[in-house]
Amino acid sequence: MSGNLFPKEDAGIDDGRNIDLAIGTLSGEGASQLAHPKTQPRQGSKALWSRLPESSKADPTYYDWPMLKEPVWKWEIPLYYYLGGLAGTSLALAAAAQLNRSGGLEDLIGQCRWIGIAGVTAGGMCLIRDLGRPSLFLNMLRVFRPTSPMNMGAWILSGAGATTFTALALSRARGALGSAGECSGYLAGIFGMGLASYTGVLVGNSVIPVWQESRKVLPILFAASGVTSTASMLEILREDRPSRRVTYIFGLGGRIAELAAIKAMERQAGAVSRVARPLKKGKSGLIWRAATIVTGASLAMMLLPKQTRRKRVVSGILGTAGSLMMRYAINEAGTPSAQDPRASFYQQRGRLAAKETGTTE
Amino acid sequence: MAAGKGFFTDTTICIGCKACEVACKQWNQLPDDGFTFTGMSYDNTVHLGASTWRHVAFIERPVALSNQDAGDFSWLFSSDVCKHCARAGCLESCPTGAIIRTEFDTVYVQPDICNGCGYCVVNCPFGVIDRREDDGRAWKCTLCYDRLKEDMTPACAKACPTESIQFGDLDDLRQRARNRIDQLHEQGMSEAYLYGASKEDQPGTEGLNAFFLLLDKPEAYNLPPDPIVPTKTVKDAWKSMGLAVVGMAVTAIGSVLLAGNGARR
Amino acid sequence: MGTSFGRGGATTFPQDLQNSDVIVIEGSNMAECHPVAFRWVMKARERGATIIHVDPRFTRTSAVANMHVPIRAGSDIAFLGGIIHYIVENERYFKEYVVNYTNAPAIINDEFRDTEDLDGLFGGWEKDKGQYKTSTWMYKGVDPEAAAGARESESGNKGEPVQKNPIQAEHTDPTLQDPRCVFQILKRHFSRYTPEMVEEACGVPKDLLLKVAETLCKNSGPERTGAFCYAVGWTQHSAGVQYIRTAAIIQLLLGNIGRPGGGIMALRGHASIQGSTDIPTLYNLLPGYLLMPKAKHDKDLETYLKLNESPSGWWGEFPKYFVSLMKAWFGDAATKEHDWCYDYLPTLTGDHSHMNTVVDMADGAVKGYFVMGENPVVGSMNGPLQRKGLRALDWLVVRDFQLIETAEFWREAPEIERGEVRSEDIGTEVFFFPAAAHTEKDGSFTNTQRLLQWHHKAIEPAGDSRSELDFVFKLGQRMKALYRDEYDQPRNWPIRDLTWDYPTKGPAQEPDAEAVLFEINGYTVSDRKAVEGYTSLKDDGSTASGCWIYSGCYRDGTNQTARRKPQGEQSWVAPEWAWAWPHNRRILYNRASADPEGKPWSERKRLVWWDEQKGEWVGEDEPDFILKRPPSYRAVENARGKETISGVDPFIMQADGKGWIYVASGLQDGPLPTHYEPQESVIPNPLYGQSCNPLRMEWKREDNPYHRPYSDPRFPFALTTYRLTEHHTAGGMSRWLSWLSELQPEMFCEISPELAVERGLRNGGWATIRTSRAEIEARVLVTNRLRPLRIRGRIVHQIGVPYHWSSKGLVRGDAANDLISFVGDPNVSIQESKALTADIRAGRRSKGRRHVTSGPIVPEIDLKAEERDLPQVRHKPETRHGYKAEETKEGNI
Amino acid sequence: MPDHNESALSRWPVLRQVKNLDPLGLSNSAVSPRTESLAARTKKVDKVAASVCPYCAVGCGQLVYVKDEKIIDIEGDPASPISHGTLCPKGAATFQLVTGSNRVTNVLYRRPYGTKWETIPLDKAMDMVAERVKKTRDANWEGKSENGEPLRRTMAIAHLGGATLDNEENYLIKKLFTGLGIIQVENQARI
Repeated sequence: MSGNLFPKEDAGIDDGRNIDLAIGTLSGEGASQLAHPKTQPRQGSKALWSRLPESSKADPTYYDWPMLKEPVWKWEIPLYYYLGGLAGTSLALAAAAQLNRSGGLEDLIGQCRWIGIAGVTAGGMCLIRDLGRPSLFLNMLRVFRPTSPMNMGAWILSGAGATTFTALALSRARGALGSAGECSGYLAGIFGMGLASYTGVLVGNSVIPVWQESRKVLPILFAASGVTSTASMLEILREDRPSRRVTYIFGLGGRIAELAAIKAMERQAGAVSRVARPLKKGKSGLIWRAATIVTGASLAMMLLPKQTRRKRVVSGILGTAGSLMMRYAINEAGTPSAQDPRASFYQQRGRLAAKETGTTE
Repeated sequence: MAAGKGFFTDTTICIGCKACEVACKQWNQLPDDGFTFTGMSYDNTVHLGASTWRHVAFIERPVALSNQDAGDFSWLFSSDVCKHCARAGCLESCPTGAIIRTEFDTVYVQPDICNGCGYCVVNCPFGVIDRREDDGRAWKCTLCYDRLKEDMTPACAKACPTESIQFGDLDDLRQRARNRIDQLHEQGMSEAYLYGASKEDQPGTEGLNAFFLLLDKPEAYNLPPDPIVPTKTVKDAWKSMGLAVVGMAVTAIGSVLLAGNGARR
Repeated sequence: MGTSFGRGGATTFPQDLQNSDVIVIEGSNMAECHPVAFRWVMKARERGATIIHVDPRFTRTSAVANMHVPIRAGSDIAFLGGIIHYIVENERYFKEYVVNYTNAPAIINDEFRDTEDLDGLFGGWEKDKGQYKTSTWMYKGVDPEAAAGARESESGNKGEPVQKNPIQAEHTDPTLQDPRCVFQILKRHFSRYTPEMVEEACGVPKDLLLKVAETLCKNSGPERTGAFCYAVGWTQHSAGVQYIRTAAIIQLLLGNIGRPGGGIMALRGHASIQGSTDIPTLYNLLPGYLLMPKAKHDKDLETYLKLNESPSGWWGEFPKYFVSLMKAWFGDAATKEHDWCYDYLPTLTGDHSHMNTVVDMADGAVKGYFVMGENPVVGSMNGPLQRKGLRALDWLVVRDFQLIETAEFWREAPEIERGEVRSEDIGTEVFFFPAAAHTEKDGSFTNTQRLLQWHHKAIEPAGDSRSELDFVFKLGQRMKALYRDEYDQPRNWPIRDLTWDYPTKGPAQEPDAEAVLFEINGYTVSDRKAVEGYTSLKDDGSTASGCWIYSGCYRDGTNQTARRKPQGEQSWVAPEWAWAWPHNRRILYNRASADPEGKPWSERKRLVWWDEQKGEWVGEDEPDFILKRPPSYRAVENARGKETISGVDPFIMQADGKGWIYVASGLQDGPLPTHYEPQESVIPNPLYGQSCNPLRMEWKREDNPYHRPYSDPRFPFALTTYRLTEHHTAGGMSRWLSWLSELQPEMFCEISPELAVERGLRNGGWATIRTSRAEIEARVLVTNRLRPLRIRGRIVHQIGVPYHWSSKGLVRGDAANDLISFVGDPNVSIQESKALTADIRAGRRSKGRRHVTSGPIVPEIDLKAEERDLPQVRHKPETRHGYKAEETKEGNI
Repeated sequence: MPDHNESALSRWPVLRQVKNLDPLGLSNSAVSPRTESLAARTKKVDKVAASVCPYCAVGCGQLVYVKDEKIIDIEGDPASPISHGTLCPKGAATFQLVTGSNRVTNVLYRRPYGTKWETIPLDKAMDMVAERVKKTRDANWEGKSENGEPLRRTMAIAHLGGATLDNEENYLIKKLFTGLGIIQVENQARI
């Protein structure tokens, strides 16, 4: 077409409605929905169905089209899971270290709080970045809605941020202020534990089959991974003896727990094999397996006889990588899981059958 | 609070004309969803989404309908819409309060509040609500909240030429639906059943404000056979979280104490 | 419809379908093309009625019907003939109705020869002329010469005089036993339409036919009624009118006309297509189905009136309507002395219908062309030939909303894309005028049920957009101004005297549409008061009326078409909603809803009945009868005009007041419907030696090549075209709308899985469809909704192609009508686009070749090897450039 | 109903949750002022024009809502006995048909052998068309046939269109063109 000359150029932004505003008015509920000329809606890559378009009698789907919507979350969200886990666990460790006044852990406490505040800030930025309307991020604190793990998370994140900031600000203070700082530190620890584990609830509180089926393990996995993350970070950052010992025990526990949780999750999600498919196949399956291996390797590094700085750093890097990859894999697994209608159908049919036969999960 | 309002979509009298889709787009002034030929019978919009709030499914099947003399074949149509669940996953998961329950017992997304976190998207067991990427916010059927406020019928139900989409007070609709089922069963259409008409029918959502009369398995219509609102099962996760927190605390304190003791030793 | 019952309009209205006990939808995909009218079918189904859909494809209509009958496209007469066979053989007809209200008892001329006798031809075939001499078809005892061609309300009369004489049977046999009576002739005529034969011809299993026939019979009689719905699936055939006739015969036999839940519902595709026939933008008619004068016969007013006025029946009023029309058009100039300006009217010399115009255009005889609100390049057959015609014009005026394909034929077309034609070489001057939408003008549409509904202007048209009313009005003003100095020449007198003084209003000084409607309604000349209805019209020049059948639409000086009393506040007939012609009657011939004594046939099916006390007809609908004529009235000797209508003659527009099972006069191709194959068919006619309609209109031209009449090895499949709910005809009102375009975004074709395997086609992939006219590409939709039919032991595959797309708009695709040749029905010159042959291959088209510009698409085969059947030589429909079939090889490329 | 003058803070849903005893925040505490004042746009209009669907011949009733001389909505007319307020997809899209930005609103002219459109004023275009009609008519007038039969016509001008037009428009077309001696007047009924 040689130039769309005559349909008026001024009237012609192609917004999917194509209304000449001199003749008609756009004021409906969806009129403010922005639609740019060439962007297709999400899942707009409508796949061409190349088989006979006929539904099967025994195992029907709707042209294999996803029954659910894919998660919208991109890399910022798994990164936030990691950062939240790291920050939260660090705050928890800092609070725990506060208990051991004679352990020479002041530096560790400080560092943990700095990791905490950095993680909370960076994590928060990730969250905002991922929003469709970042300028409205404050709306997260508009209501207090306990049914929404994300809303709870927003309060937890804010709480963790506020208390950590206070604790850091008052870390050198004495007297009442010092106690307040101390107090804030403990509170930050509590918020931190929430921060490190609520994301598991957040992910489990969804209809994506692989996430929903794993909801019992996810908080534990995320908490364990948080422990691994913090330990790994400290392994990389710190060399002082007291820290090393704390980190070692903490890291060992975290890694063992994480690996156990990974296995538990595979089992749980695998109750209906179709549901667990994203953990086995495809990009998410690959990352998931890689995460397991890397975390395992990091554990192995720790168990090697002579612990050197280099080994610790390697173990820390592996632990961090494993933790990041695990979260990335889980986020990534949401997409194929949502895309596969049979995952939901089989999951739910299994549930119905179980209900019928009286066996509970 | 006014009486609960909803839709009863009787797919046995749907003729697949898509008037509901267009009437919805017209009233709400939504953009198109892309011009893509899908090869999926006569369905080229495929699913509900941010810009498609009514969607007609076309199901060709190698099975005859019991009231029809047309060989081993039938073609089903069904106009899908947001179900406005009694327990709504999107509503309960919405962190901003953008999603609310209205005085008509419907679920409404306030476009001035939504910040596009995308959490509702993974909390809808029907895959209804979606975020439009170029807009950034989540959108779905409002059950014409603006029209309900003026005591008007929602655009889709008003347009529906055969009254396959019926709008009204929920109690009344449910009664109508039950009568219809009885009538169809009497006529020998044993395959007809109600989907989501009550809490008993669908405990996972505690019943739908927009429910359906279907002729095949829900899966054939791309509907879940046993949807559960995540918040109904999330207790498990909160419990685990408690466990995790305890475990974490024990590990942290343990590490600190063990390390401290070790250091002194 | 006109020939069977007297008026060319649907006999009923959609709301009445809810009263039906059985509804047969055939030749229409009603749920898809008329969803809101289909609402009433669904209501009937909910009340327990049986819905039967007869269609080559399993469509959205079939999906909700109780029965789907897959049929080979183009074999409907054979199928319906099978039903007639069943009704007659099993004596299932509604005897009292048939004897009293139809011409079944009439005795026919002894010389009449049926297709039974002549293997597919009726008696009177004139080989040299290629047409019938219809005199032998006449009623016995009626002078065949004097009645040698009754008034036909449709077009295509090939030149026989059209005198209207008493076409009333002189002899009848109420026992229906006389071998020469219509009933026995009918019985004989359809004797070969046995279930076995139907199976062979239509591919419909015997049992299914019997089931349909039995369902129909079961649901007729005094207590029950059934309705037929059809659309262009019937009319767009080379025997289109006879398709409808076959259904009319069934409905008359079953006593389903004029009764609630009965009738024949014509479903039309455009907002005012009925209106554009009533007030015709058709060459052969004047408003109100008055005929245009014919050069050869209507030499002067006297002859014209004589040939048109019927001594019996309603057409006896003809002069009143004609004189009133002339008064409306030429005002004071129309006086008795000047023969009411009769000699201002141009005359016809043959068929001047659309297809002939286009052919003349391609041959350079037409210089200027107005196209208003249509897109013939996409919507008419053989698009390449249409474009060839446009290229040969001096000037073209297109009025539409946006630049449709017809407006841009010089810029965007397959032959331009292929480089075969260059814009620089096209000499046509093109004017594009933006049209005002219906929301931007006042006016009335006449819908499919003959209902005139007024739409009010909501806003002023933007920019230069104007209504057609404004355009034509101002063009008329300019013409008057341009000719002012040449009024001395008689040929300019019509322009001088044309009444053209409509009041104007609004910022654009647009003419007042109500003033035009007022003129259509008619008024008394002396005081310019609106007349009450057509019964008030006079032949003495004291009244004027632009369209007599619409007279009454401005009764009492108020716009009746704008009445909008809500449906909840009146009866289901809703007589106070808008205004229906004639005389606000909703169900035509509703006198037939009562028995001969004037009592309802049954309580359940009552509509109009005789009220002895009031001495008039009463009921839920406006009686379509002379209000105060009792059932007992019989015409006296020498009665004339409407005095001949007896109390038991429900079909008042027919000369004999009866429903015509047998059309003694008025049709070109036979008094009874006969199954002929389409111009291009997959099989030879299984019923007769004569394969195609011998009177079909052919254009044998280089630029309009035909396939073999049957079994053309190059084109082994049957093809049918159709519409979808989501688009509107040629797409001018849908392809530019995103909300509709997204629903059906691309041109596709539908084929069965079996054909897909045979030709290696994949669902969603591409296919090239080919005829000798063009090759187009389309996406493939493989579906069991299209079933291969088993016909005469072989498998016949059908290809379904919607025709909405073309090269412009938001969604595009090849135009299906490019595939189709010019062939027409002999009675009304409507194109045949619902059944032809084609080939289909996997993959995209090479480059969209069109025969007109690219030369032969497939290797020519020697068509002489299998000569087309009758007619072998005949004069083609006469135009000014009348040519013979065999002499038009010069049709240049 | 909370009054609209309350402060931003008192509109903070968390505080309203406390006030409304709405611990889960699922009922109306989270309602925004926009939502509270939401109303159907057809509530306040300048004019509602009764109309008829322009697509097929079923003739469904439509209501055209006008505000500030612009169309804001078109939907089915519940009063219509034919359609009871319903519409098919095409009818439901009428708003987009009549307000679409694809509509051309000026007269376009393509000169012979030209390769592009030009815009010209409406009046000038009308004059040009009228001149061409006259010229073509005069040059191609047929008074009598070879056999001396009266013809009184021109075969060089033809018309197509009418099925989508109003009766009044068809009437004027038929009247004017018959007056001019143009007989080839046709419409979609034949197609």
